[in-house]
Amino acid sequence: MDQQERAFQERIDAGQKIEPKEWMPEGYRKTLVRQISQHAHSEIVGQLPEGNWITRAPTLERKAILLAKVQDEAGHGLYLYCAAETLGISRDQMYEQLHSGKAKYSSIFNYPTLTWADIGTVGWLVDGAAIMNQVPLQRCSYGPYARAMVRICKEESFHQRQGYDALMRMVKGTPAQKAMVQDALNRWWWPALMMFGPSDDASVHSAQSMAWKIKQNSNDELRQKFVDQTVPQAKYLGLTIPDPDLKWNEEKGGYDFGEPDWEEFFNVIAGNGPCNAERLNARKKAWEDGAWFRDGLSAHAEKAAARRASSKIAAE
Amino acid sequence: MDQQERAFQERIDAGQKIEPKEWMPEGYRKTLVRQISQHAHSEIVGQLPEGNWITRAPTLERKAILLAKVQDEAGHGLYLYCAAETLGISRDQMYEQLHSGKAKYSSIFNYPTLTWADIGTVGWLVDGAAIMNQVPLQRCSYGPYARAMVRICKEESFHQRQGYDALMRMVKGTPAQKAMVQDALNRWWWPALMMFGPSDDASVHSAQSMAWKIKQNSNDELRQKFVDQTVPQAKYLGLTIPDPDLKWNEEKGGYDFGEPDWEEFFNVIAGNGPCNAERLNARKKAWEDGAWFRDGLSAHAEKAAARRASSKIAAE
Amino acid sequence: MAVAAFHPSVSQAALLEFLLRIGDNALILGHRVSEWCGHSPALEEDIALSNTALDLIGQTQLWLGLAGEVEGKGRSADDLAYLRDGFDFRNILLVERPNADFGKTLMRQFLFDAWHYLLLRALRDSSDKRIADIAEKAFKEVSYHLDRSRDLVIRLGDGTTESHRRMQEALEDHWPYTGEMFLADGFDAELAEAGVIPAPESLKAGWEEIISEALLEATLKKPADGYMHKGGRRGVHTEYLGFILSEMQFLQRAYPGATW
Amino acid sequence: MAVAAFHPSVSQAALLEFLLRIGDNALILGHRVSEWCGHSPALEEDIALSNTALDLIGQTQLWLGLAGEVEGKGRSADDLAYLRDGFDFRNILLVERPNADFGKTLMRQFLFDAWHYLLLRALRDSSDKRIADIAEKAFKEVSYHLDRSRDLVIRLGDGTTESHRRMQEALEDHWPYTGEMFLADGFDAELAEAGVIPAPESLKAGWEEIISEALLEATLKKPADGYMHKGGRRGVHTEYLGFILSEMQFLQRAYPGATW
Repeated sequence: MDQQERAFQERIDAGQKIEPKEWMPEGYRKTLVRQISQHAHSEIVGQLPEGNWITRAPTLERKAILLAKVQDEAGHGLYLYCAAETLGISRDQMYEQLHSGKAKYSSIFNYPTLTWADIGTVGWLVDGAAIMNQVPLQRCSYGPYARAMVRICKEESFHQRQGYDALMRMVKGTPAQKAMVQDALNRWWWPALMMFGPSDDASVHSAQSMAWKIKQNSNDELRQKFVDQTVPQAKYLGLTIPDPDLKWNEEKGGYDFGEPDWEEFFNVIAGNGPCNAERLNARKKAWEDGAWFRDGLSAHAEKAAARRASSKIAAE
Repeated sequence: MDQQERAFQERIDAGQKIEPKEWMPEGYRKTLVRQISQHAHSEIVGQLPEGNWITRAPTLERKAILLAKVQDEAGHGLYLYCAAETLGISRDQMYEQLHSGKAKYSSIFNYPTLTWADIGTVGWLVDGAAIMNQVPLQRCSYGPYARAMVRICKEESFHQRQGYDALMRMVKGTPAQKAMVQDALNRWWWPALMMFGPSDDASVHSAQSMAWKIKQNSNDELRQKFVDQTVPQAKYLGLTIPDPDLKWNEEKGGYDFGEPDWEEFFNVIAGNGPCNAERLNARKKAWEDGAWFRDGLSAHAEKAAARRASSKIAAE
Repeated sequence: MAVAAFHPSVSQAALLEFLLRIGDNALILGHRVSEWCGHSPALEEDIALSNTALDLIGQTQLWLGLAGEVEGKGRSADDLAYLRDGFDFRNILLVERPNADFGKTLMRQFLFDAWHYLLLRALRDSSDKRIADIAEKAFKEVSYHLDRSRDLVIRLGDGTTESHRRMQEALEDHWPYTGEMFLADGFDAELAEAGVIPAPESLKAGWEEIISEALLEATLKKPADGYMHKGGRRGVHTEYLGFILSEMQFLQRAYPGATW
Repeated sequence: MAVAAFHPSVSQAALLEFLLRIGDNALILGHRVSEWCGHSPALEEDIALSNTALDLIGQTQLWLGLAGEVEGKGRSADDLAYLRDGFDFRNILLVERPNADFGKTLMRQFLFDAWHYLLLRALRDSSDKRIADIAEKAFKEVSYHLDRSRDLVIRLGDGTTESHRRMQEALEDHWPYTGEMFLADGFDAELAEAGVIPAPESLKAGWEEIISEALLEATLKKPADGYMHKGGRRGVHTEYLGFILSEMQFLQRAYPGATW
């Protein structure tokens, strides 16, 4: 480690924030670009499974809540792309990486939303797991990312509560509604646990990211925390977690639980999830179909600038 | 009138059929091409308003009946295009005339099918009016057209009965269903009366077509016949014809009835009906999107023919 | 539920009809706009469209809520949105037209916003305070919608050859559906007379001015006067509405009486 | 209604499950095919597609009718078609995939027909006579469907460069949805054991033969073995099914109890 790197690491160890124009190791920059852009892409792709139910939301109030949520997610995408841009990559470059398959997004969005209960469940479990991942990122060493996270976490907590509230209403409703919620939990439970990534032994980038304070907790730690938080919530809803191995472990003060199907996890990452093709194609189609729109706006901006310039000259 | 024309007219007067390869006046040929192709186009475009409800038919039985009906209509289109082709125009040429707006189709198909009751009503009134127009055409002087009509009329009568039957079921059902039928009648009654065309005074081609036995009855005669047949059917269904001027005229042994809104009629013909753009665009899109398919089949046929030819040479 | 009080000098039927018309416009346009969620050409547009849809759904809740009160049969805004069939909807045809490309969506929005803006501006002075209050809130939202859709129409009209072509085509496609905004029937006349609403035709000059100015700046050609479609305001719709409703109403229809 | 007699040596649950699976396949594919009505690339295709859809809907009536009998709760074929929500549908995912272009529609049909043909051929010898009778009728129809879809796949595969490209892409798109045809669970095992149905995996070799021969003639390249999607047979569908049902079931849901 050279002196510059050592000084950088000391600043991080001292809890200082790194800001855009400051020197940083290339690996730090690359790791952040990868992580922030993946996070941004997840917000954007994440609009699709929830957007799938906007036109079918069961009441005007639920429709409004869902619209506001999806709008927030697009907003999160915007902050995050901006944060990534401070590291010297453009939004268009990031899109290109998404569309070419080079950049990933969270695999959870490759699962389908099949009933209205899925919308509540996504809020409860998926936003819940996301918050668990993201709360420590508010203390991330990279300033713009940490600050974006503060705002995002606040909104995500709100979304999670709304999701839980929607499910609460349903489980207190008809038996068909309650069955719908249990079915949603059965389908989303394991994918939600997999959102924390494979066990730390299997995770590639963890150690360095921890040292750089880009990552602050291990995958298994966060997963355990999520299970411990979520199981009582499920009980309160009167639902059964679809895991026969789940039981309270007095000694560790947390739940023991079964192993997710990592083969499925790697399959979904490899492009074989239920909706990988649909999600990516939807984004690519939106981008390609919108080219004329973006080109039109650019052309107008150029014309307007030229007009301003020539009227300025004329006025002189 | 030259001798050939006189001989031609004498054959028609004697009730003989004219067949494809026989001599005929150019005007006779043109009139027939226009009429038969317009009739064929009507069958094809006519698939759209009914097809609009296939995926929403209320029972499996009704769905099957509607599918069979729409299939029959495509079949009628096929006979009629074949009949027109005997007059020296190709199907592709006729399509081109349809797509460019040069050839017309029955204006009735520019009205929307808004409820399931519209499907029954189209069967009852639209097929009913079509039959009234078409029955005399079974005796048309041009053989291929007359023979196509025999088959078509038989199927249309069947469709009309099925439409009436569907409405009968609905008026015997809930008040909401009966209201739906009355609403459909309110919207379709006048367009159905307009299917016979403007009053004969206003009709351009009538006299010559009558002499050539391409047309056998006046528009007003057929419209009167249709009203006289349909009013009792409406009464039997417990429906009200939306015409305050409708009343029985003992003296003429038929109903007096109000004047259709001919301004609307000419507007719809001019392209301003509720669905003109949708119908024509749907057909054009089907044709354009299907170009690769038709080209693929042609290319394969050529390859197959070439292979047969070369294997024949090899065998010699 | 007791029959709610309504404006003393107008008939309940006229008031109900008006509230359904304005509420259904917001509901159906909100539905169409929300179909874009996640599929628009730019992230900023995804955000703006969700926002527009959200405003329109919020307005729907207010207008249809008041409609239910005026009707006095205990029907909620949700009942009216989810449990009526197409022939009972009173929106104009323009708002149910398909999104098609983004240019058509924007043009539909602009043509509607300009009218909606003028209508709400006038409704702030309605002699019916409940209407004036809703209009006050909605007017602020819709002023912003209009700023946005007008701005985009101008920029795309005066953008590339391709964006100009698409916007001109969109304008011509939607134009025959704008006449319905200014039609009046007996209900309108009655309400206008009592100062509850502006006379529909009174908004036309202002609308034409907003449109003409924007089109000029957008280098787009205003279509010639011609045939205008109508029907939505009396429940005779296009074939599109039935499909919108089958989707929108699925849960309420499939699980009758459930609360969500 | 009395509980209908069912095959003495198999469970009612297994039999019902099988009947829903085969009936729902016919219903949902019939729905998809019928969406083409009036929109296909040639008049002959309009006729053929209506005919295929009609056959499939007819088969649905028979299979779901028998399912209702076996269930013994008085539910008709219409009740089963129109009043179940998505999670109770048992069709394979392949049949609910969107029509997309005509090439994808044809390829989906061919991949399905080849399997459907073999399944029905075997079901003609079912130890349950009611099933054998329906299969006998359906087999004739489906033999014709297969002749047609195979023929078109061959001609378009070996047509122009463009038609070849489209058919190859269609093949690759649908391929990961073919594995579900040959999956077996406890129900299948039980019914196969009793000779009611063929073991699903027993149809695979025959299917591969039909497919491979046709692809060879079509100059199309069979995709490599890879990941296969599943879920439909146990009620876990794609996002498409919900939209199909909201449209299909609208009238029965909106007018409960009405007869049509």
